[in-house]
Amino acid sequence: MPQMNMIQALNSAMDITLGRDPAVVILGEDVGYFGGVFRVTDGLQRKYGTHRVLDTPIAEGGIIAASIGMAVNGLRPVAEIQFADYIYPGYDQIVSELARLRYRSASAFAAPVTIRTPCGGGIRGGQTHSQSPEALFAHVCGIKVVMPSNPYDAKGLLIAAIEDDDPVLFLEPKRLYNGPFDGDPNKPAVPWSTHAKGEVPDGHYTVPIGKAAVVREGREVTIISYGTMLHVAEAAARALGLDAEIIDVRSIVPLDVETLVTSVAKTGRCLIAHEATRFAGFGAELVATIQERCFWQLEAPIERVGGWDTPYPHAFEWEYFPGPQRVGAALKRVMEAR
Amino acid sequence: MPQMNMIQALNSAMDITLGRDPAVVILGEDVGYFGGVFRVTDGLQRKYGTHRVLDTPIAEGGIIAASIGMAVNGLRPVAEIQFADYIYPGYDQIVSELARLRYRSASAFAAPVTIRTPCGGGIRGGQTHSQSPEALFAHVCGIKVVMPSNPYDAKGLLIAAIEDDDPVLFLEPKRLYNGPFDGDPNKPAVPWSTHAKGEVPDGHYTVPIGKAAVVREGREVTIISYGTMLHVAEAAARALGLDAEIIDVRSIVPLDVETLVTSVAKTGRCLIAHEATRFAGFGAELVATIQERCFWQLEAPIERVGGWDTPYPHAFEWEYFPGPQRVGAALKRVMEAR
Amino acid sequence: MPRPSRLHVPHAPARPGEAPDFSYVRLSPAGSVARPDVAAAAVDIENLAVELIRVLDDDHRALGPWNPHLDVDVLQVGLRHMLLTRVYDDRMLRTQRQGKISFYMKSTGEEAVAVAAAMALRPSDMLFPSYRQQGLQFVRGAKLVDLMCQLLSNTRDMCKGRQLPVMYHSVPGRLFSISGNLATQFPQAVGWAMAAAIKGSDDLAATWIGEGSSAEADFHHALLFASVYRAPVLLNVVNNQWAISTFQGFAGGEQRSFAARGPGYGIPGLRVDGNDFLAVYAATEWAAERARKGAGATLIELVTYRAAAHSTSDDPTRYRPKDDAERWPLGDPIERLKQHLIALGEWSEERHATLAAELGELVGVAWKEATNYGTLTEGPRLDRDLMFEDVFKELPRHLIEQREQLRRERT
Amino acid sequence: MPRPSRLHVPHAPARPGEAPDFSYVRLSPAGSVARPDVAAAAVDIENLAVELIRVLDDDHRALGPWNPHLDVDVLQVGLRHMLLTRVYDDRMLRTQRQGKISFYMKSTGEEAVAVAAAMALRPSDMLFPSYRQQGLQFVRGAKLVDLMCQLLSNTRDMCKGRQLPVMYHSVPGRLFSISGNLATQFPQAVGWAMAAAIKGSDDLAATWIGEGSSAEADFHHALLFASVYRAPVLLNVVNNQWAISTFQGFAGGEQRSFAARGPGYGIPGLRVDGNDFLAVYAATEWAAERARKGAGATLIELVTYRAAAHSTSDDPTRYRPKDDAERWPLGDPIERLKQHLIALGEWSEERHATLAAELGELVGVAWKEATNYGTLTEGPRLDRDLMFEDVFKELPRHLIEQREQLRRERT
Ligand SMILES: Cc1ncc(C[n+]2csc(CCOP(=O)(O)OP(=O)(O)O)c2C)c(N)n1
Ligand SMILES: Cc1ncc(C[n+]2csc(CCOP(=O)(O)OP(=O)(O)O)c2C)c(N)n1
Ligand SMILES: [Mg+2]
Ligand SMILES: [Mg+2]
Repeated sequence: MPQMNMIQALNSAMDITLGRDPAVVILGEDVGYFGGVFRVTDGLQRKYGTHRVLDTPIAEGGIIAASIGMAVNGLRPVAEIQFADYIYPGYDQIVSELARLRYRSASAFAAPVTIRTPCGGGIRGGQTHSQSPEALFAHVCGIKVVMPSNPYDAKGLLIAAIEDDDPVLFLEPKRLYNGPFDGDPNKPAVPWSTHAKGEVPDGHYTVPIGKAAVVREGREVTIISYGTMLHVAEAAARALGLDAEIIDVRSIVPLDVETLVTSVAKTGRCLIAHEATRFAGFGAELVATIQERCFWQLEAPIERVGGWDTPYPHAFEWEYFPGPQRVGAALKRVMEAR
Repeated sequence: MPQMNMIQALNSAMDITLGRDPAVVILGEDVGYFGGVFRVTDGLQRKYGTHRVLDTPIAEGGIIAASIGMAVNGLRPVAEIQFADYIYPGYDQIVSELARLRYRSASAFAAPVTIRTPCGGGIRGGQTHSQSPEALFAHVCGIKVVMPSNPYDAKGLLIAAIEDDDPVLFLEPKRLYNGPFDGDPNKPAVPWSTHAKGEVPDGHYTVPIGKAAVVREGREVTIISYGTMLHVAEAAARALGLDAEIIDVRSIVPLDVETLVTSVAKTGRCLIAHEATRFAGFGAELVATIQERCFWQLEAPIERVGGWDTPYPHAFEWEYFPGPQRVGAALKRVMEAR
Repeated sequence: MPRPSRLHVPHAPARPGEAPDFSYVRLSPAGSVARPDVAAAAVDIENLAVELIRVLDDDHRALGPWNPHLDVDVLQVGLRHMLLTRVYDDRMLRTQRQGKISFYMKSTGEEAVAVAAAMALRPSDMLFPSYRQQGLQFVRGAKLVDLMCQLLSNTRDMCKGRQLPVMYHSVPGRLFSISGNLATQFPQAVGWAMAAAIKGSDDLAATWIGEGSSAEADFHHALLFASVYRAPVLLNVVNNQWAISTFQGFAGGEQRSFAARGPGYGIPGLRVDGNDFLAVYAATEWAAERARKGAGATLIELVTYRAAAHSTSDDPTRYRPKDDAERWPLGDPIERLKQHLIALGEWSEERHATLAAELGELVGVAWKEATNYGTLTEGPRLDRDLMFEDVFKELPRHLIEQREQLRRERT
Repeated sequence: MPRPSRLHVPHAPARPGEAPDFSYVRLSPAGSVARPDVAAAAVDIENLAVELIRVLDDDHRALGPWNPHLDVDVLQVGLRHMLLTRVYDDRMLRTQRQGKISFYMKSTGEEAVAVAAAMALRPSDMLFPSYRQQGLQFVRGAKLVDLMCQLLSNTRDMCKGRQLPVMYHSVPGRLFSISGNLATQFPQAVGWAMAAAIKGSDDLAATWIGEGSSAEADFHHALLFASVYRAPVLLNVVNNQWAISTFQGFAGGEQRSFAARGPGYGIPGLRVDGNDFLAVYAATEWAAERARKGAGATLIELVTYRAAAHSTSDDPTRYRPKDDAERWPLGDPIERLKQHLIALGEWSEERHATLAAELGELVGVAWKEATNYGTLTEGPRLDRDLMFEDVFKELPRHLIEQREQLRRERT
């Protein structure tokens, strides 16, 4: 099977959907001639032309609004927002329009728009190139939210998102574009070619939205995470020699509650890790859901690890990032509590 | 002491701050000549002139941005967003600018802006005049978020917000403007004059931001709520004859964790109620925080009651609204669980 | 001592108790404005954003190059649609006052803006209205009963109870779902038009926004995207002078016309007498032809007056003179078309009265039928399970669970 | 078979491998544009948004009514600031390449835009820049070491490590904190100016935005609020032809100039040769006088060219001809002012070389000092506790707890 990094996998997903369905169009800032600042749309304009892979004005609100209108007219726009930190000028069109159009019109109209955007830190991007805003969309009814943690899922989920008749926010953990990351910035970079999920079929396949993945089975503790933090948590558990069950949420909305609950009911202990700011982050929803459904099986308080409740500071990237130490300490707490 | 409804109390807070501090200015759509669609700024332009109580263009993003600039130039703007549902065009300026200006400039610049906006349902406003978006701001670092549940707190918190050197989002549960509400729309309306907290001093006073209020002491269960739902939950507990400890969160950010935790540690049972959509709502953060700190004292899963995970539908207002039945059923569950 | 404020604050020309003052409205004589070729460069026709395109003069004659020379039966259809709009509005307001519906918004005085435009377009063109163009619905063949069921949020409500009254839509009528969030439809219409162009179709999109709402970001995005991609779209600003209590000066109308925003983006701006059926028709026709030729978008300002309250929640006597509407210099659109037809010898006061009675009857019958399907307070109600549908195309598990929970709650 | 797309898609005039093509840039001869009274009505001076205000001609003479007639020493100060900007930019780029700082953005070719404008304003005027006007910092007296410490996020960083490099600010210099979010400063500057007017002060605000960023909603809000309240503000659009890889046609520059957006809001638009120190100075002076007179805002488009990469993360040879910058018809701002001074007999190549060496020395010494306070990789580091400060004015309890947790983590 071909080896792909996440950028190539995403590119392949768009290439395939552009090729199969003339309704698919790509649009966004610098996505056309240049192929995107992270090169995710590289070569697509050359292959599919300037009318299907469109450069746009720098107006995220306009990009989302135009995408909605295009979708209502039968296209399947895939809009790129250059950084998740810059999605807020489009927030109104997403929250008030994209997410609610089907509902308010009783399915007379719908807008199958996919919004791709790189998120997360770890690349020295400072407070405006590092955010993980999933919680700000998870609370909004009517838009699906996914985040892959590896090239295989990235391609399969992106194809699923583009083919989905509901709008999907597709968050790409940019720290993982070129390789998995265990949370230690001092180690040499590891490429996806060394990782099983770096094997990605050339052709069409989907990874279903709404299903979490049990990445590793285990009996002692359930670790629930997604995106970059999945790898960090995995490494932390390994370092502590824990027999952890590790779950990649993948789909934030809809959430695969059953997979999470089955696991925690089994292990009795649970740690939740995400990179976003902790307070009112998506981890809170995960904790709340699990304590509601697994209260009697829980042997220790659910631990929640996240970024601090501050913006993501340029100079303190690794102090902010919930790295192996923060995760490890929380894992110890959850294992020791009794 | 004078009787005031919440509208009068808010009006009085602005009147007093306008009178005391020439830096205070009011701005927003229809707030000037007309006095606001809910009449909250009634009479203020007549008293303080068109240059301190300003009508604005219909551009929430522009209103927030202009307020930031004014604040940087030494004013204390109090911006009204006509409905919380219409705050999203200003979301970027709030999230990316207002909330982070002090941080990014290491306090060289700051913008003490207060944003007032009516929220919540129960007035047949449908999906675009009923939202409770507190969770979408609670996750954002650098802006305080408060919601009063009565005229006394409304005035005291609004004065505190305007005098605060940090930005504050001030959410006004519009269903409570004219009177407390126990969740039963079929009962005759009750005016604030019948409620102890309808007694409001004429002059200057503050209610501190960051402090929850124990509205009723009790031993059997802790009910944590805010805004309209505080009254609904109170009524539901009364109907069940429970000796409930009832806490009005009031300040969502910063959150008075100590008051909440002290209570739950005592009662061992907890119900959380808000009107907003449940999934990834602020209730999740409350659950997560309490289970972390009170795990060993909890005798039952924390119950969480909210609006459904749908937009707020016009025809099903009372089926959507988390009324006494939904709260009552949850209260029974939390009391019976063992 | 603080120096006095140097801020400029616009003010309304007249407030309650004062005499109406419309001296600020720049008029042009009917027939006086040249009609350029539809392919003219935007820079060469900037005068159209300043002058006022008018066809009907004070003697009810149709004059000048913008006269669309419509057949009499077209004029009569237009009059009928406008009158139906007014009758419907008046009647629905009454039902709201009687507590049968929760809310209503009239378009009184602005009927030509919607009716003439829709008649000048093709049925395959897609319309993205705001909440004040109910005339579009009638031209596009909406059934009165269907509209009323929406107002009633009843068992036949096209929106299944989700939307406030007047937030209609129609798939066969190609009328996009109306949003309670101002201005959002403006750039969406541009996106729709971009897609039409990408597909190589001849269809265009038309959209309407209030002058107050043009202050929103969406207005700028719409003009910009329309300009960059030369999208086949008609961008209509309905300048009815008021945004609830706020005078149009606060939306930037004090310095320049709203049409004048277009040329800055390379888009022609037409300033049109919005109460002149023929002028609205002609301007729309011109812009549609331009768009279909591939010459891109047109910004059309319809100068009109919101003769009624903003909505049933509003009382305009609190912020403007009581008799403001009557003094509006551009008159009433229905009266003006009626008089034109009478002047042509193709209409009479009697026929008008008969038509009004007939339409009143139609509306009354439809209302009776509609209320059979339930009202806010009585009769059959929508199945509350519907609340959980259409959040997503398929019901996800958490909403199935919540539906079950609600069922338990109410039994 | 699907019909071919009718969408118009702008394209860059030349891509890698093609010859540079600047035929699209509309030029006016130096000295040819009339200079109206500062109180002129916006509608009467719309030509200024089409023509190009230029003072320096190809023979390095200063011509025409916009010549600000500056004293030689003012010109020499301007030259020095511009040269310092360039020397600083070049040197800081190198430090980034050496891994000493994480990121950098040069303003090469655009030095006049910032330096001339800042010199034409009063020290009490408030500036709201984007990330590409470092020249403002020098005019406003910033110390090299302070700027460098910001780039290094070191122990003397004015931003306490929170911001990416180049996101400076200065309270005494009245330079607002630069935001990584494009365009947001534009309407904030208008708010600041509104407050100045409310306070009755003579101060004004000036703000800068890239032509690409002018597509954002904030641009519209700024123009609208400035128009409605006649705020004393200078709204500068720096049209350097590129937004990363995207040609200005995608920001709407294909149809009209960016200056042309102003008149639609009743705001004068000036299109100015941004590489002509004298023209930028004169236009700024005109607009400032206008604002102080109470006549409101001016939109100024500075026509220039981004001669270097967008940032250290960018490689422009992937999307434009290698020699594009050299062929830019408006030349280089430093070279042009230098030649003008030489033509006046007030400067020489030798003096220029000496100045360049002197500035290089200054920058080198400052860099040495700055690195003593720490670099990204070495030396003293900021106290990590600082991460929790300034989220709020006072540290709330949850941040105190998190600070403690971090302390435990790292011990
Ligand atoms: C984003 C947003 N902001 C505010 C409102 C509240 N609102 C509803 S209608 C209205 C006035 C609109 O005026 P205008 O655009 O002139 O339209 P008109 O009512 O005159 O037809 C306002 C402020 C809203 N619905 N949406
Ligand atoms: C809201 C927002 N969207 C996107 C970006 C990413 N971005 C940074 S610079 C840039 C290009 C800006 O171009 P322009 O405004 O022309 O300024 P220039 O770089 O040419 O000075 C983009 C797209 C951003 N920083 N903020
Ligand atoms: Mg209006
Ligand atoms: Mg640029």
